[in-house]
Amino acid sequence: MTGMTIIVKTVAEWIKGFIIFYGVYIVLLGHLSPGGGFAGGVIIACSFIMMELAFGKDQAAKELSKHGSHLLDEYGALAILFLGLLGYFLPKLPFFSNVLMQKFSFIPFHILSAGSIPLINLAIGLKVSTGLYSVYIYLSHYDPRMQEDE
Amino acid sequence: MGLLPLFVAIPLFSALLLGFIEHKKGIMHTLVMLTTSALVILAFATPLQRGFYFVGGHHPFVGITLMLDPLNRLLLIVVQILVFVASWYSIGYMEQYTAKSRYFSFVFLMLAGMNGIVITADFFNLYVYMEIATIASYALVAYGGKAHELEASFKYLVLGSISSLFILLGIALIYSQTAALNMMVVAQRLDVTNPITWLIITVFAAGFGLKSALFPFHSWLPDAHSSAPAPVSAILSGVLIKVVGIYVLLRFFYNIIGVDQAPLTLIAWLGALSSLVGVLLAMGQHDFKRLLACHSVSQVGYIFIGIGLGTPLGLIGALLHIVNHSAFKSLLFLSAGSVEYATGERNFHSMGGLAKVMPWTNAASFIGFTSIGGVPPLNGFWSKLILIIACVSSGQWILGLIIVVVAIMTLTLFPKIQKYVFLGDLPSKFRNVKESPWSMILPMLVLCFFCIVLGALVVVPVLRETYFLPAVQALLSGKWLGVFQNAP
Amino acid sequence: MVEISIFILLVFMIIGMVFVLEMKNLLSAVVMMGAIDFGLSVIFLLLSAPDLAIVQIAVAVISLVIMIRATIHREIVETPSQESTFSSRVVMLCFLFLFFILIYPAFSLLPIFGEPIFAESASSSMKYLLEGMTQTGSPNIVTAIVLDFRAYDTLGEAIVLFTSVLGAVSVLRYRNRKKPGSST
Amino acid sequence: MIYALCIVLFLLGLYGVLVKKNLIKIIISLAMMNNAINLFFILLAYRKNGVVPILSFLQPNANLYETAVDPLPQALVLTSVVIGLGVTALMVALAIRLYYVYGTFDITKMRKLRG
Repeated sequence: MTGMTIIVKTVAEWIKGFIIFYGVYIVLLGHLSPGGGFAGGVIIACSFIMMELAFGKDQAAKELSKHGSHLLDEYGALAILFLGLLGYFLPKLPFFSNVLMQKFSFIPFHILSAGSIPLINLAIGLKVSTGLYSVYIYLSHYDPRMQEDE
Repeated sequence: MGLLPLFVAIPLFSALLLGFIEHKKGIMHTLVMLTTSALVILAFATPLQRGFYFVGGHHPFVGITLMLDPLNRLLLIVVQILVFVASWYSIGYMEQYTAKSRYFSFVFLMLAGMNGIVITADFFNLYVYMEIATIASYALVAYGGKAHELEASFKYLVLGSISSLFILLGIALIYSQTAALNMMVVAQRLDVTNPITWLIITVFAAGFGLKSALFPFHSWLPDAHSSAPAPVSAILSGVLIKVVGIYVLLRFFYNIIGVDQAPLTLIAWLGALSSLVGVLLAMGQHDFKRLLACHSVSQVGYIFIGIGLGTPLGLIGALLHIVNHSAFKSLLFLSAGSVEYATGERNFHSMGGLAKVMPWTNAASFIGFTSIGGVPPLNGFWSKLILIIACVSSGQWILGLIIVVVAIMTLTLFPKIQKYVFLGDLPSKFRNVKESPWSMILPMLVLCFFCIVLGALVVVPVLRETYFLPAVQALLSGKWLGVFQNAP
Repeated sequence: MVEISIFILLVFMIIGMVFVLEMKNLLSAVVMMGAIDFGLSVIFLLLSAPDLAIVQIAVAVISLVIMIRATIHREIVETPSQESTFSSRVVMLCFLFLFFILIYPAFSLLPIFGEPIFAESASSSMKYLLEGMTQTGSPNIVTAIVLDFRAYDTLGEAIVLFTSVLGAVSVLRYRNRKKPGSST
Repeated sequence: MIYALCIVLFLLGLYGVLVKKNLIKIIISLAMMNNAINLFFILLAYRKNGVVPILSFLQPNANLYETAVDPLPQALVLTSVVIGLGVTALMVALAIRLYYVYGTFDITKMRKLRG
C-alpha cells in the first residue's frame, strides 16, 4: 500500500505539525484549562494515524515502528507507576501523594505549578498516544496469510 | 498497613518490566519466581487486625482508601499462593506457546487487578481494578489463538462487559443516593428502605452474579475456562471468579447493605440450582478441562448456599470451600494440563493407561479426585460436611439434601475419569509419551500438599481461630457504621 | 434551555441507535455510531463538562477510525441469515419494555435534574471545589481529582488501556503455538 | 424524563447485544451501552445554570462551591470512557481474527458462539 494521492499527502504533511502541537498543548495545559493527558494523547495518536493513512504502511513504519511504539507505551506506564511510587519511597509520604507539591512551592496559574500533575499528564500523554497508535498499526498491518494456526 | 500498595505495585512493575526482557529467558523466569514468592511472603507478613491505608494521604471522604481486615487477608493469601503455583507451572507448560513474556505480563496484570479488588474500600476503584483483571483474562483466554479459543474469548468478553456495565450503573445509582464512593461512607448513608436501594441490589446481583457464573448466567464459564491455557484455567476457576464475584457480593450484602434475609434466601436457592445444573452439565462432557469447568459452576453454587444461609457455620463453610475449591480445582486443572502437554489430547474417552508412563501426574490427579469427591481425610470432605450441618441446623433440609445429592453425583463422576485416563491399557499412539518436566510436577505436588494439610488442619484450632473465625466475624459484625464519622 | 437541548439531542441519539440496529450496511452503521458519539460530546459540553467533551470527541474519532478499518474492504452487508427470528426479537423487546416499566417509578426517586445531591450534604465534591486549588495547585478541579485525589484510579485506567493494547497485540500475533520439536 | 431517555439508550444497546448476530453490531451496541451510562453519570452531576469546575486566571477567588457542577462524576466518566475504548480495541482485534478464520462477521456461522 503506497498511501493516497499527492494532494492528501501534501495536506497531511502540512497539518501534521499543527495537530501534534495542539495535542502537546492540551497535554501541557491540562491542569490549567480543559484537557489533559488522555485527550491530548488521543489527539497525537490521531495525527500519527493520519500520517499512516496518507503515506501507507512502509513510510509510517520508518518513522515509528510497531515495536518502538509498543516500548514507548511501556515506558509511559512505568513512568506513571514510578511517579506514584515516588511518594512511597520517600519518608513520611504515602503512595501517590503529590510529592513535588509538598516539597516545593509554586506560583498558581503558572504552567509549572500543581506539583507532579503536569508530569503525570505528560507520562499519560506518551502512554496513550503510542499505545493507541500501536493498536491501530497492529490492526491495519494484520495479514491473514501469515497466520500459522488454522 | 504500609505494605498494602505493594500488592498492586509489585505485580504491575513486573508486568511492565517483562516487556523489556522478552528474549532473555533466564532473567524472565527469575523475575517471575521472585515476584510471586515475594508476594506470598508479603501476604503472610500483613498484620491481622483491621487497618486502613490512605492513598495520597487524603482524608477517606476525599481520596481513595485501602482496607485490610481478616477476610481480605484470607483471600490475599489464597490468591498469592495460587498465582505463585500457577506461574511456577507455567514456566514449563507455556513452552508450547509463543510470546511467553506477554503471557506472564497478563498473569501479573490479572494478579494486580485481583489484589486491587481485594484491598480496596472504594466502589469506583473496585470497578477499575475489576476491569484490569477481567481484560487480562479475556486476552489470556484467547491466548492459544485457535478458532474455538477466539470464540470463547469473544463470548466471555461480551458477557463480561455487560456485567461490568451493570456494575457501573449500580455505582452511578449509589452515587446519586449518597454522593460518596467510599464503602464505609456508603454503608452509613444508604437508606435500605428506599426502593432505589432494591434497584441497586438487583443491578449488583446481576452484574456480580454474571461474573461469578451463578445459575441463570453460567453459560459462558465452561467455554471460557476450558479454552484458556491450563495454568490460566486454574487461576480463573480457582480465584478470579471468587474474587471478582463472590467476595464483592459478600462484602456488599454483609457489610454495606446489612444482612437482609429475603435476598439471601434467593441467593441460596440460586446457588442450589447452579450446583445441580453444574454437576449435570459436567456429567455430559467428554473433554477433561470442560468437565472441570462445568463442575466449577456447581462448586460456586455450594459457596453461594453457604453465603445465603447467613449463619456463622454457613459462612465458615463457604469460606472454607472457597479455599478448598481453589486448591483442588486448580490441582485438577494443572494435572489435566499435564496430560494435555504430554499427549496433546483432551478427550478422555480416547485415553487410557497413562498411569504407567505418568506416575506423578496420576498420583496428583488421584489426590485431586478424592479431594473433590469428598473422601474423608482430605479437605473437600470437611467443607461439604460443614455446609450440610449448617443447612440442617438452620432448618433448610432441602438445601442440605441438594448438597448431599450433588456430592454423591460428584463422587460417582470422578473415579470414572480416573479410570478412563489413567487405568486400563495404554493405546499404541501413547507408547512414547513421557512424564511432564519437574517444573510442572512440583507445583502440582505443592497443591497436593495443601489438599492433604488443609484437610488435617481443619480440625486443629489454630488455623480456624487465626484465619476463618476472624473473617466470619468481620462479615457478621454487620454494616460498617461509625468507621469514618467526621466529615472533613 | 439546556434541558430542552439535551432532550432533543438524546432523541436524535436514540433514533440514530435504532438506525444502527436496523441498517443492513455495516459501514453506515459504524458511521452512524460516530454521529451518536458526536452528539454525546455536544451534550457533555452543554452539561458544563468540557474536559469530557474533548476526551469523548477524541475517543469517538479514534474508535471510528478503528471500526472503519475493521469493516472496510470486508463483508459490509448484513445478510438475512444474521437476523434473529421475528418472534425472538419481539420477545426480547417485550422483556426490555417490561424491565423499563418496572424501573420507571425509580426515576422519580432520583435527584431532580439540575439539583444534584452533592450540593446538599457534606460530600467529597464540595471539598474538592473548596480546597482543590489550594491543596493541589491545579485550577482545573477535574484534573485535580483525576491526577491527585484519585490518582490511584488513574493508574488503574492507564493500566487498563495498557492491558487492552497488549491484548490486541497478543491476539493479532501470527504464531500462537510452537511447532513440536522446534527449540526457540 | 431525561433519565428515562438515557435508560432507553442503554436498553437499546442491551437489545442489540442480545439479539444481533453480527460481531460489528455487537461491538457498536456495547459502546452505546457504555455511552448511556456515562451520560447518566454526568446528568446526575448537573446543577442548574452550573459553571465549569475550572478556576479562571481572571477570577482566582471565585466561589466554585456555590455555582459549579459536580466535578467528581466528570473525573469518573473520564476513566470510564477510556476503559470503554480499551474494550472496543480488544473486541475489534478479536473480531478481525474471527473474520479471517470464518470469512464472515456472522456468529451463526461460527461453531460455538450460539445464544
